[in-house]
Amino acid sequence: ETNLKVFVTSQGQPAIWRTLLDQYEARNPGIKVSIELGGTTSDMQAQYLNTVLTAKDSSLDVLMLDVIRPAQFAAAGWTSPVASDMSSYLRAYAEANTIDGKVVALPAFADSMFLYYRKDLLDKYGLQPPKTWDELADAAKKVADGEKNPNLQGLSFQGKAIEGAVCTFLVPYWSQGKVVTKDGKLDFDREAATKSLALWKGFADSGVAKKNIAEVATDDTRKEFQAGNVLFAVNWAYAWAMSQDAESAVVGKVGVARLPAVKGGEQATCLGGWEWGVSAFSKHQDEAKKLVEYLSSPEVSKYMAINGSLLPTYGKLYKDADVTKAVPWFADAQAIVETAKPRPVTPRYNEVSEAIRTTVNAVLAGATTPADGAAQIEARLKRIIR
Amino acid sequence: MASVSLRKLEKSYGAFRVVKAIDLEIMDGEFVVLVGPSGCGKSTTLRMIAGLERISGGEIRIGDRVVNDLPPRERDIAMVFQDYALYPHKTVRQNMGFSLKVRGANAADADNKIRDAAEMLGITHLLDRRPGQLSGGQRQRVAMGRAIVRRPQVFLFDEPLSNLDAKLRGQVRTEIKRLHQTIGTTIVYVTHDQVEAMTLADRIVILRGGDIEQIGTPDQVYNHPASVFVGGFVGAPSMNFAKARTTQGYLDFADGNRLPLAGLAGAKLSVADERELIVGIRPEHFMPLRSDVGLNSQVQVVEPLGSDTLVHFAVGGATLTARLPPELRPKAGEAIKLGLDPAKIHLFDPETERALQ
Amino acid sequence: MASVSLRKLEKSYGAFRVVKAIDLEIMDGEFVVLVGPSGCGKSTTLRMIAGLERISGGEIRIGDRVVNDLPPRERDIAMVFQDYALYPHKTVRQNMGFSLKVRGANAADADNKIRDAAEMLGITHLLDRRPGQLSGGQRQRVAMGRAIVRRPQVFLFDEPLSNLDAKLRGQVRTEIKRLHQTIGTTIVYVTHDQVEAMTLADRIVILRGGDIEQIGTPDQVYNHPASVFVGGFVGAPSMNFAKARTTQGYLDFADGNRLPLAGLAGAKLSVADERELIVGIRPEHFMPLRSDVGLNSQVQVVEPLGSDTLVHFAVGGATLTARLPPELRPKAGEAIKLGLDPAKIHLFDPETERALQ
Amino acid sequence: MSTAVASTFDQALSGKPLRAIAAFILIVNGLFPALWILLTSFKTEAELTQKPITWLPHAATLRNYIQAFSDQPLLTFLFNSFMVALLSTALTLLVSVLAAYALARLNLRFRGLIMSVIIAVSTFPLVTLLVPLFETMRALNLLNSWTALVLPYTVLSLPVCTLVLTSFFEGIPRDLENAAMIDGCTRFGALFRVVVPLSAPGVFTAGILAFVNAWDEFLLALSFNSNPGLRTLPVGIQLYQGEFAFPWPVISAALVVGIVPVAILIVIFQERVVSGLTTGGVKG
Amino acid sequence: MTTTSTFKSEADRSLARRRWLSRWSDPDDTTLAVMLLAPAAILLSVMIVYPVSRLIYTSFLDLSLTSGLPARFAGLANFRQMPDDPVFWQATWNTVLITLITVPGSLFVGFALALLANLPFRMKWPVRLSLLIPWALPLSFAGLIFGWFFHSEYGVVNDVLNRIGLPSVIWFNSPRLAFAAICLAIIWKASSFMAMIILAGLQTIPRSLYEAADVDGAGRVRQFLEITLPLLKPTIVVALIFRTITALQTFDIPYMMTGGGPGTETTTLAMYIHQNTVSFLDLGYGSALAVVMFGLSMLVTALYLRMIRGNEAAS
Ligand SMILES: Nc1ncnc2c1ncn2[C@@H]1O[C@H](COP(=O)(O)OP(=O)(O)OP(=O)(O)O)[C@@H](O)[C@H]1O
Ligand SMILES: Nc1ncnc2c1ncn2[C@@H]1O[C@H](COP(=O)(O)OP(=O)(O)OP(=O)(O)O)[C@@H](O)[C@H]1O
Ligand SMILES: [Mg+2]
Ligand SMILES: [Mg+2]
Repeated sequence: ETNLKVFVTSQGQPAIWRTLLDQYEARNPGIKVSIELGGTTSDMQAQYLNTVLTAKDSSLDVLMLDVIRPAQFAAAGWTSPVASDMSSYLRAYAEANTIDGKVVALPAFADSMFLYYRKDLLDKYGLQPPKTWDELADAAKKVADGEKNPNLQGLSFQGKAIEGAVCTFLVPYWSQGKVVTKDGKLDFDREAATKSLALWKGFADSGVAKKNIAEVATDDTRKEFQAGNVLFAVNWAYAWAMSQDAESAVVGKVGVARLPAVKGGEQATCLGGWEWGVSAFSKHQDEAKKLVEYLSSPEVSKYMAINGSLLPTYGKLYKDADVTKAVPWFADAQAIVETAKPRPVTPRYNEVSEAIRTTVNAVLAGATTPADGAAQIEARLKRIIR
Repeated sequence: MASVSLRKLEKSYGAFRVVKAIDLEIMDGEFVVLVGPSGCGKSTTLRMIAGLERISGGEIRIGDRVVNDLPPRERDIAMVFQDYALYPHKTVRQNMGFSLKVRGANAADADNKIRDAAEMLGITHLLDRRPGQLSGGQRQRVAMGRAIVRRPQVFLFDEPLSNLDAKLRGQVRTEIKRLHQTIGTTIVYVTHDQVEAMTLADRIVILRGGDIEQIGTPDQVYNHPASVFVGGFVGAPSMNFAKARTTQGYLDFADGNRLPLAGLAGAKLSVADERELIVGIRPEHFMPLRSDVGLNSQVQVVEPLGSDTLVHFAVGGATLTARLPPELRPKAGEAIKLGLDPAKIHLFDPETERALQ
Repeated sequence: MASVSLRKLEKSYGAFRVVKAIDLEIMDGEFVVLVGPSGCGKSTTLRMIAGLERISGGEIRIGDRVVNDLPPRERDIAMVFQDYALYPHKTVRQNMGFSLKVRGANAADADNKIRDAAEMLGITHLLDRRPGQLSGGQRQRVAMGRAIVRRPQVFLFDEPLSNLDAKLRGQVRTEIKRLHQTIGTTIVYVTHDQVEAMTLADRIVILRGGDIEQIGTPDQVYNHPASVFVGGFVGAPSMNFAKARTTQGYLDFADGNRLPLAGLAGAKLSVADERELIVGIRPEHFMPLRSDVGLNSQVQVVEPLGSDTLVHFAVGGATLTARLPPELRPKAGEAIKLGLDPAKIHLFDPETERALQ
Repeated sequence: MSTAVASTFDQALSGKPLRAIAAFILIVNGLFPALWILLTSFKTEAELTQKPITWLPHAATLRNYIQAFSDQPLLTFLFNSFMVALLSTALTLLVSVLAAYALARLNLRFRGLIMSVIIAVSTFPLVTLLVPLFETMRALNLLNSWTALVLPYTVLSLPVCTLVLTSFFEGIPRDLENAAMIDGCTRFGALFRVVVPLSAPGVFTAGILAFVNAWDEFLLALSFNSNPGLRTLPVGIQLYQGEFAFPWPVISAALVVGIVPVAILIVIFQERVVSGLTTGGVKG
Repeated sequence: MTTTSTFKSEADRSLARRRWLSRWSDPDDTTLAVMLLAPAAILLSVMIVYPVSRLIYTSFLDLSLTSGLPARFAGLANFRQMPDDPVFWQATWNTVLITLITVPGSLFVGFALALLANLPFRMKWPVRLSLLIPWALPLSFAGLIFGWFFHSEYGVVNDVLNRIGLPSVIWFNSPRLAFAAICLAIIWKASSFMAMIILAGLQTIPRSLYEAADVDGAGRVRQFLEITLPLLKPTIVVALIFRTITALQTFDIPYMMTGGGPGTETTTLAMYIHQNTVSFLDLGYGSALAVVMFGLSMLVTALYLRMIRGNEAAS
């Protein structure tokens, strides 16, 4: 009998995973799977996994990882590659999990950044969801002028030095058709970066966003939006369900759309989600790989979409009747998720992230100018990605 | 220098009244000695005068100020604490100099005063030690020194010499007396030593359970004790007491011993009176066989002190002690006849225990 | 019960020798009193016997065990500390019962012992208080009580009664004596009180600066002091000393006073000897005008003690003190003639300061 | 005149107004954040984003508490934290009392060196020791047990407790200990029956330090005890967060539940342990 | 004859047993010292010696887990890298500054609190509780709560400012204000530690010494300077040592309040170490930084210990 231990984030709805694992156990006699719950935030899990894996501990077999981590874990030699065909997954996940041609992890569920908007207010002023940031600013002004509600913000996004700020930076950057790395090499465009930073700073300065946007973290955006104080909000998928629950002030008034583009650019968004990896220190490599394949399978993805409201990692599932019946808004989500881009895939992603998020925060706080900020990011990235 | 007056001064700990509304006027420059049994409230009284103990009632005046609510440092007093209360982290010199330093005295001047006091107390060689490195008596002398370097309005001494040997005690006592005579500061002094009380005091105050039992000059207190308590308390060895009856011009003791009433100290007892009495006789007033007035008894215990011999014997159911010359050494069990001067006998009322006039 | 013997016992603090190779054999059941000036090493000696102070040299035996390296609790001693050392967090009862409890005594039994000791010391009503709520004398009695509830092999008492009044001290002294007589425990006792030393001791040990100056029975020590130091130290008021010369059968003082040599105490001085001497006279050996051998002088200070009168006067450049009956009250400045029994005069060699045989 | 002024001033300093002001400052300073958490724990999440902010909850609700207990096994967290903290406090006190006694009373030749080593131990940041400590615990086969936390917490608090106790023991008159030894105690007996009770404020302080150190610690608890049944409160409370969401009201409720036992403990101990101390033991 | 000899040998045996027992219960000073220090020594070496030596060893390795390369001995390379690392300087400077501000700050505040708490209140426990609660509030939550207090919109600090007619301040937009807020939070949290230790020290000073000083004419200030301070000195030094060490290790409060921002303006050395080891997995460099921090702490400790020893030499 083989005992496998799966590390799952507490936030990943372990109870539902458990039902799937029971099913797996039933199908594979001789395999017992137990769940080890990690902390709820990505940071806390990394904290724990880093300790355990640096110590080469073999107690965990399968790991649930934030989408930004597979590259780092693979480089550290903490995960074993899995042989798999990635073509049926959403393209971005194939990219995020393939390092140097090797598949190091398989997608568990998807996520991405959306533009949440107040359908009721846009309707009231006869506006469409904006396609560009300029449109968004105009719309915000119009609504603000009309509503005369000092508490109503035009736009809320993440300016605090958290992971979300990396996406904040990347979204307009990408929208200008630029990338951060190409074939593992740095390919940084300082001008686009300056523009991206200036865009956000401009929102703060012009009053579309709050003055204290540098203080805003993901959940602040969600809370304020949910309290009815925000017209447009940049946020992950989790905000949807919460915006529709009993405490929310905006039930039925919320729409989701793709994030706008910079003028002349294309709409882009940031990819989130979680992956399944096999611990390199697992004593049951083959069994673990098999389990991972199962957990990443369309069957499981669909089950989780229906029962756990988790975005599927397979494009086709977004149109699946069972899924759209259970979570109708997924139909709108597909287009968005499909255009999502993974954040730079590099083993030193944490350093990249650190360089970007602190600078975004500093620019929004007014401690640095967008141009200086862009230069700083470039300088630091040059040292990280050679 | 200042007078100290206590008016209806009270102190209670919870329901326990330690000092019971005492009245005491101490004149400017007077040397008052407080005596009384252990626990009678002597230290408490001193501490109230010093301002260390909140008073529960009454009034304290120093000079013409009511000081009830004044903190100790504004009362301008110096005090020797019964438990010394030396500063453990300061040297002897610093301990003694602290009050001067605090009052901003000139350093050289302070040093002189410390040196003088240390010399007087024989602790000059200890000036740089800390209290932890001193013997008990040395600590006490430092505590004493700390008080006398100052020239306060009032000195409060709480058994300042109890840990010193007789010789040193005699010396320091003389010095204190001289100090008092030169600077004339008011002094309130607690002691258990009879010699200190008798030689130093202008007046002695006898406390008993928080009450004043008698106030008087040493002479008054010794020779005219107001009560059995005072008689028994002042003087060492203590005054002897025995019950007796007056009958037909005699004092009759239960065991048949009798003394003629005539000549008894201020005895305003008429021969006809027939009453119970307490008779008080000081040990030093017994004389071996030299008077026709005498008591017959048997020696119980003999204690040779060198300078004297104490002989204990029973009369009228009580054990009496006689202080006899050292060369007399009767044996226990021997019969003894002791004379005494009738004029030296004290008489007390058996009920009130107060002296009969 | 056990003997205690100190052999070449030494104690130094750094370079400072506090106890200098003393030898002392205390017999089983003996009551030895240590006296000596403040700081001479009495407490240190007791503490070494107790095992509280590491000894710097020599040997201590209790019974027939060398206890040099034995911890205090295995020496089976009880001690009263000069500074009391009461446990501030325990009540009086717990303080007294602690040693019994530690040694696993039966609770009821312990309670009886505590009650007995408390009664003897008059602190029964204080049993539930803590040391902080007691007067100085009460604390001292608790410290005493803590020692005597036990029946150890040796009692060590360090000035156990110094904070008590004369009356109480007399009572407790008697109790200690009785205790010693009943249970016969060996006792080493430090005191400054002459009466305690004289009445309690089987032998008195006089320490001086870490050395033993004399060991002897109270009688020996008092009547045959081995040195000027002992003569001056034992007895209160102290023995008087004056320089004199022997000339032609007389003792000549510098101021012309002279005493006939004949009859002088054990005087093996031949009439022909002409030498310097120190003459020692105890205050109580002066008699007013009743002897033909006498000294003429002038009264300097008079101290009436009630039981006696102390008269200070000058002879041969020294100030002498006479203890006279209380009814004598000469005035300062008066001429005075005092007689004395030549047999009571002590003679010392002026160089060695030791008694002449 | 000047003395009169001085004495008025003095009375002001010793009298009731000062005490009232002092109490006010102390309580506001100390309790305000805790109070804020308490108030928050009765608010709804929406109320937190109201402007201007509210102090008292508009519609006080116990929902957060219900949620705190139902979402996570809060009692288990509490119990684990409590046991781990209690055990490590006991162990810390025992070990540091012994060590402190040695440092305070024995004339050790290498006293300075020993002190330095003890202090040095606490100067390494915990993060950097995490992995090797994990390996140590694994080697000792202690992972996922109370012991896995009790031991490191003890080590964590040991230096500060030892030094605090050392400075206290130095202040206890030696004669009290001497008296105990005469009364029949061994040195250990004297230590535990006299020195320790007399240093009650110090021992209490050291105990609180150790307890709180253990009560608060997060990193080791997170890494060494991954078994949910062994989670301690600080780790447990983090579980109320979502990946992004930070539900202040529920977390506040959990925090309140976490602080209350400590508060009760403190109150009990301070009344029992610290009050009994009085002076009057020795002359000096 | 026989009976006496048995008796004797029995006595001997019991004596021997007593001796053996007494060796354990009443050992000489050296043995006793060893016995007393042994538990601490064992615990410390098991729990600390191995980890610390691992740490020091690692600091000489080129060991970055993200590089995918095996560990390699690198000599002092990690240390040589520091001078060129601007974040290192910034973090070190911030750490030193935090130490310099919050150690005296918490000492003063803590001392004041302790003195206040030592006043004779009728009810002691509320005072005691308010002194202890800050200490009992987990560090990371203290950081969160203070971060929240200083929040420009929902923070109670700005609310109070508004109420007294002052404008809101965006605390975390300004490096200086953010730094000030952090220091305030640290002082708040740490002063309760100080106050606790000092209060305990205050309680052991015999009242009689104040009485004596009072009689000697010393006012409250004088008593404080001449009695309280000198007698508290050992306690204060202990508190200072540990406060300084913890200040040098400041992590949670800035981590939770500002995350080191804006930029790296409020990053501390401990945060940087944490970042390098836990986040960047550059174990070599992280360990080297830790060693530097350890050096810094030891330096400070040595200074303090000299203070203590100087004190001892004087007595
Ligand atoms: N720690 C120490 N360092 C240096 N000298 C000390 C120390 N402790 C005591 N002494 C000195 O040792 C001497 C003997 O002290 P001890 O306590 O034995 O005196 P004592 O005879 O009991 O005096 P007293 O009658 O005053 O109590 C004293 O002179 C004292 O100053
Ligand atoms: N804090 C307290 N609580 C209750 N009773 C107390 C307290 N302090 C002192 N007492 C009691 O008050 C009485 C008077 O004490 P005080 O110290 O004045 O006595 P004293 O006359 O100085 O005695 P001694 O000669 O023994 O020093 C004593 O019976 C003592 O037990
Ligand atoms: Mg008294
Ligand atoms: Mg002594």
